[in-house]
Amino acid sequence: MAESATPSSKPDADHQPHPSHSAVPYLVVWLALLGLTALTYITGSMHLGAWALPVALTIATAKSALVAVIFMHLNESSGATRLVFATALVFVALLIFFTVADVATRFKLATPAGAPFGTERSQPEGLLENQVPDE
Amino acid sequence: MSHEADALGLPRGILAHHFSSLERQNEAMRLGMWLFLATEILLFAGLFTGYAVYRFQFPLAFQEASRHLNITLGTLNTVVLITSSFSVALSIFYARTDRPRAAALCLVVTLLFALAFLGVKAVEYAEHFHEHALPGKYYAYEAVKVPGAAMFYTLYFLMTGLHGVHVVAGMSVLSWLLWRTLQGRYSSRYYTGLEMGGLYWHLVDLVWIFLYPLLYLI
Amino acid sequence: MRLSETTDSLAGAPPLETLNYLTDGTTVMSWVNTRDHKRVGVMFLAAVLVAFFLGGLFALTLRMKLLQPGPFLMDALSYNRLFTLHGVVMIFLFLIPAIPGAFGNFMVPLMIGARDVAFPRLNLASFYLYLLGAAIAIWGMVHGGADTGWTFYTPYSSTTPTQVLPILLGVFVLGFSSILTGLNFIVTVHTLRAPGLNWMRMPLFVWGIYGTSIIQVLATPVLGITVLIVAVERFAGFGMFDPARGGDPVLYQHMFWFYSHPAVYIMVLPAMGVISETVCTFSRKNPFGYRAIALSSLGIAFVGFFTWGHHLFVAGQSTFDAGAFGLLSMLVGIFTAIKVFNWVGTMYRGAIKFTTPFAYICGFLYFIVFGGMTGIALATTSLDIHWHDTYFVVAHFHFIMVGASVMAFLAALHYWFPKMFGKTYSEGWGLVAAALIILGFNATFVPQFLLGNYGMPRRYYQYPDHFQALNVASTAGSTLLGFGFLIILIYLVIALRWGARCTQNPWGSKGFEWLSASPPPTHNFDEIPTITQMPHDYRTHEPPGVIRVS
Amino acid sequence: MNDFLRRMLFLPEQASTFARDLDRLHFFVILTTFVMSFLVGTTAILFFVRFRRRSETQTTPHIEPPMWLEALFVTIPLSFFLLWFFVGFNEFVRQQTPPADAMDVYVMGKKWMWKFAYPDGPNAINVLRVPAGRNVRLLMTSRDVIHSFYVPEFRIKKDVLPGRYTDQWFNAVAPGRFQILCAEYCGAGHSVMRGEVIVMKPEEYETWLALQKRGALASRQDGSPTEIEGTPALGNLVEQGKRVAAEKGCLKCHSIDGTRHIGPTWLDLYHRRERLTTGAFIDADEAYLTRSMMDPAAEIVDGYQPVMPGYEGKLTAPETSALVEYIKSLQSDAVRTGPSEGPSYAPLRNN
Repeated sequence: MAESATPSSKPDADHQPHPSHSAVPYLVVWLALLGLTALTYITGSMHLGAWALPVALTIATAKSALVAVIFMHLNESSGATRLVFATALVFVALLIFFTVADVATRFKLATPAGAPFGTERSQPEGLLENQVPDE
Repeated sequence: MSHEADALGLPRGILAHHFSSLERQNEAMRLGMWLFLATEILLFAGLFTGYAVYRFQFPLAFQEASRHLNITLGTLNTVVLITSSFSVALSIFYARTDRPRAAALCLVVTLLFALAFLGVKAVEYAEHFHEHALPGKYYAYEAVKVPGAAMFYTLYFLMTGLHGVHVVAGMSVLSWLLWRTLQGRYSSRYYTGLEMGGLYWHLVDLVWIFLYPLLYLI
Repeated sequence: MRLSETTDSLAGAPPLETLNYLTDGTTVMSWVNTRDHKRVGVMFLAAVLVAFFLGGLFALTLRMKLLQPGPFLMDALSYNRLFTLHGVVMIFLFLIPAIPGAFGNFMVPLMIGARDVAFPRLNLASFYLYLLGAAIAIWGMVHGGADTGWTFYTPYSSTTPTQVLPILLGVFVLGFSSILTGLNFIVTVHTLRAPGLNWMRMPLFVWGIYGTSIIQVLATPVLGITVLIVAVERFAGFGMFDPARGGDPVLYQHMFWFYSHPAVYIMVLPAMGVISETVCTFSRKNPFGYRAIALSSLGIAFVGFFTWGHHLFVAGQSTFDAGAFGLLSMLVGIFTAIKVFNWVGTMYRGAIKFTTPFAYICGFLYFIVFGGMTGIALATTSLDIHWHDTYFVVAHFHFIMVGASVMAFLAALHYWFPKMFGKTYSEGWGLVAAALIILGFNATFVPQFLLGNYGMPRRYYQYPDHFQALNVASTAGSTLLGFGFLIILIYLVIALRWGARCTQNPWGSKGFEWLSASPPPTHNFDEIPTITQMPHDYRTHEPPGVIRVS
Repeated sequence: MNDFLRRMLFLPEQASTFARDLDRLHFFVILTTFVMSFLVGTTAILFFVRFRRRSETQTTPHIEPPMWLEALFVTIPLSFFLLWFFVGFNEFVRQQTPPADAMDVYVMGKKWMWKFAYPDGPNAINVLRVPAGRNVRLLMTSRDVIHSFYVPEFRIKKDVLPGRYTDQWFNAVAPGRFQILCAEYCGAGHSVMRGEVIVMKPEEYETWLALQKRGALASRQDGSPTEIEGTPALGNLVEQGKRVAAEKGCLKCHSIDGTRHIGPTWLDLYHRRERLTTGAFIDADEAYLTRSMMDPAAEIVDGYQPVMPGYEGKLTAPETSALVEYIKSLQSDAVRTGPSEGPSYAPLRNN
């Protein structure tokens, strides 16, 4: 591009604000990830019932935090990047929270047991008593 | 106009004319990439929302259908993807420390793992086709006949499918980066391109880290 | 390449009439393959204007049909397609890209003292994605069009036999264009500000665009995945929203409005930015409450994400969600209110000159207060029950979209026309057109508020007879509105071709974009200015930035 | 005052117990809106008059608003908005919570008609009869796409969703007839998907209900068609025709209850004198009915679009004659009681 470049005397170190000197953290994270995978596999096959989801999600969050912070260098990123990531997560949480909250707090007849039921494209299965009669 | 690219002995065109320094430009690239990753996160968020809603509506169907997925293959794929993520991280590390050959080797390993991931996924898909455990109107899986099971498979295919598309996209990005690495474009002075590709690949991994428990484990 | 030429020419004594971005390369390729944010901006401007006139034509045809309560002029299916196209074209092809794509691209780098946006190639790509998306959508329109409305509600959109697929695909691609634009602006603002230009000195238009960009980046992907799912549902029968398979059509609405409510702010935040700039210039006054206006842009961008559920009050959403969203919706109004009061405050003790852009500012102020407050009224849960899906919503929506966004777009077009093209337009005709538009706008949409009160649902091809009088009034108004736009088109084209050459800063503005020549040279600044003041500091006559002495 | 404002704002009459309360809030909100936009607009104009530009080189002082003023800018609108919200939400919760003593009516939306059914009572198309002064809960669902049940005079509206139920209750204050509109876009017939609520005096309603039940029982004894799949229907020609009409999709465009739809209604169609688009009049006899099935575009009844596909080759001869018989059977001198001249009811569920 520009031919009229003037030499710069800036030291090279400027371009690497955070040189990392060792691959050990990556190795540790990798091992930790494998460990956590094993853990989630074990807890997953224990059929924990109501606890299965929170446990699995907690482990997944821990794993993704490791990936984001170490592998993706969030620990050495600028504030703006961290903010971007955090904001995205906040909005994901919002989307999921309000949508599920809607489904969870609808009036109880909204989707009676036996749904899916009666639309033009599939004939009703398991109709309730007092269901709107068909022609 | 001060221009550092030549002074640093970097290939032409690395530093664009409107940036005052390479450092600034790298920061811009990194921020841009993270913003792009944020859009990817929200893209998947739509499907996760769908998952959350239908799991709430059909808890038993989801548990039942989830148990019929091949958990061994799922776990294998998790390990494969985590390892590939690790090797990408290593690749960037080697590029940063001026070891381009090691960096390239790591990328090759990553690509192989990515292929393995797709292979395993293909095996799983073939199994589903065989069992007619297919989404929506094609659902005719004998083993799970609970209302809502079809929805589980719809979500399963949409989520893994979209993720698969990202794996393929990531592979092409990484192949290109591999080529550039072999050309010796990345060194301690400039490795941003590789870093961006790496970030993308880590995101693919990140999404899978959530897909794995949600689809296979509960 | 171009850059080296200009730098070379700067080496000697600069000629009086240096090359500007318009004259620097006149081949088609120099436009098609440009990296210059200003050229991309101009191309966006041309494209969105075409879209606007197309959409306007659709709107006028619709209003003509509505003169009669019964079948008239076209059949129901054509009518349904036409309002869908009106919506899709106006929203996705005009309102969303209009101010950010055209004026944002042009002005943001100039305002922050940068030579270009952070990723010029991505910027050009964003324009081509826009064209691609538009082409796909228009292809779909020509081959039958969709009859779903721009909201694409399932299961109607997944079952209707019309050409929904290409339109969905077009919207998907347009979404990407929008994301790239937004992403570019955020990075540009973060990394390319001139020395001395800290966040609290940034022009308010840039704040507006910055807030918009956040929404574009974070909301648009959700729309992308949503239309993608509908598309998959249509051609492959996956059934994610299909009630026959236990799917929940309301889930679609949640996901759709998670984008589309913030999208309203994509359309209106840049408009607010424009008003913030112009009101200062024409009042010759520093912004009253700069900090409040700037931060309320972020506030709107943020809170705008919490309020989507107020579109679902009667859609079968739970009472809990309705309450939560109703309460949160009240907060958005506050940020707009802060802005409005501060704009009016800016005029206090100013030196106001009544020009065409100022006429649009006045229109804007009135429309945004009325449109905004009817919006809050609509978000008042129980009132929404009667108004929902009636012409009241249509009127409110158009008050914000036309009354605010288009007014601001026109203000921007007139305000920056000399900056962009170096020409002056006819002030007299400008005021005539402005008067016609403001009058016609009121005549079009005030009757629609009343129609909504009266109980006329939207998207009605035929309507009960007692709605006719108000419909006729509205159609009459829309004709005036149409004439107004036509006049603008004519005198701007004339100005472009034969208009007098203007000075560098014809308004005497202290906005930073006027620091460069009008029209600006390709590289914007010979030397990046160091900003020494807030924007619009009219205490003195000094320019707001000084050239750095190196 | 209430009535004056209502008329000024073009609000329809207040026919349910919600209407008056809602309108009161409405007036408050709209008047505030008017006052606010008027104030802002006038202030801008006043400032323009007072602070005109006097010279082209004029400078202005730098003014920053004091903190208290910004606080005022926030708190004044916020307090209004919050007031609206709390009053409005209170009313909203009332509207969303049907009282325990409400009588149920089942509503089904379908392209493009409303069907109403009373628990173990009659069912009806497009006409909902309710007693005045009694709480009525509508339990609603849709057969195809989303519709929305809207009665402007009652100030009620609720989307009718396929695949699940929504509910809406109201209490109509006095006898009268009110239009039901579909407020959620649902396709070509969206704007003509209209019905009617007939609010009856409670005692008239009871009489009507009793009559309906008796009539329903009688029609049930006529014998219903056999439901064994694959065997030809055993019912008479009329029953067969009814089935054919449903299977071939005739009823998507032709109503059987007198309402105007995409095509002419079948009710009382036989021997009706119809004006064609050509201006000529015809007698809708068996021959015309058959012709218009085979080649519909040839003779279009005035006011309708030539949208019907030809059924030549798609209907067998027995099917055609069954359809004609069915149309002939649709005469409106069936059961009709109450003050309405509205359409009669389709018979009770029989499949």
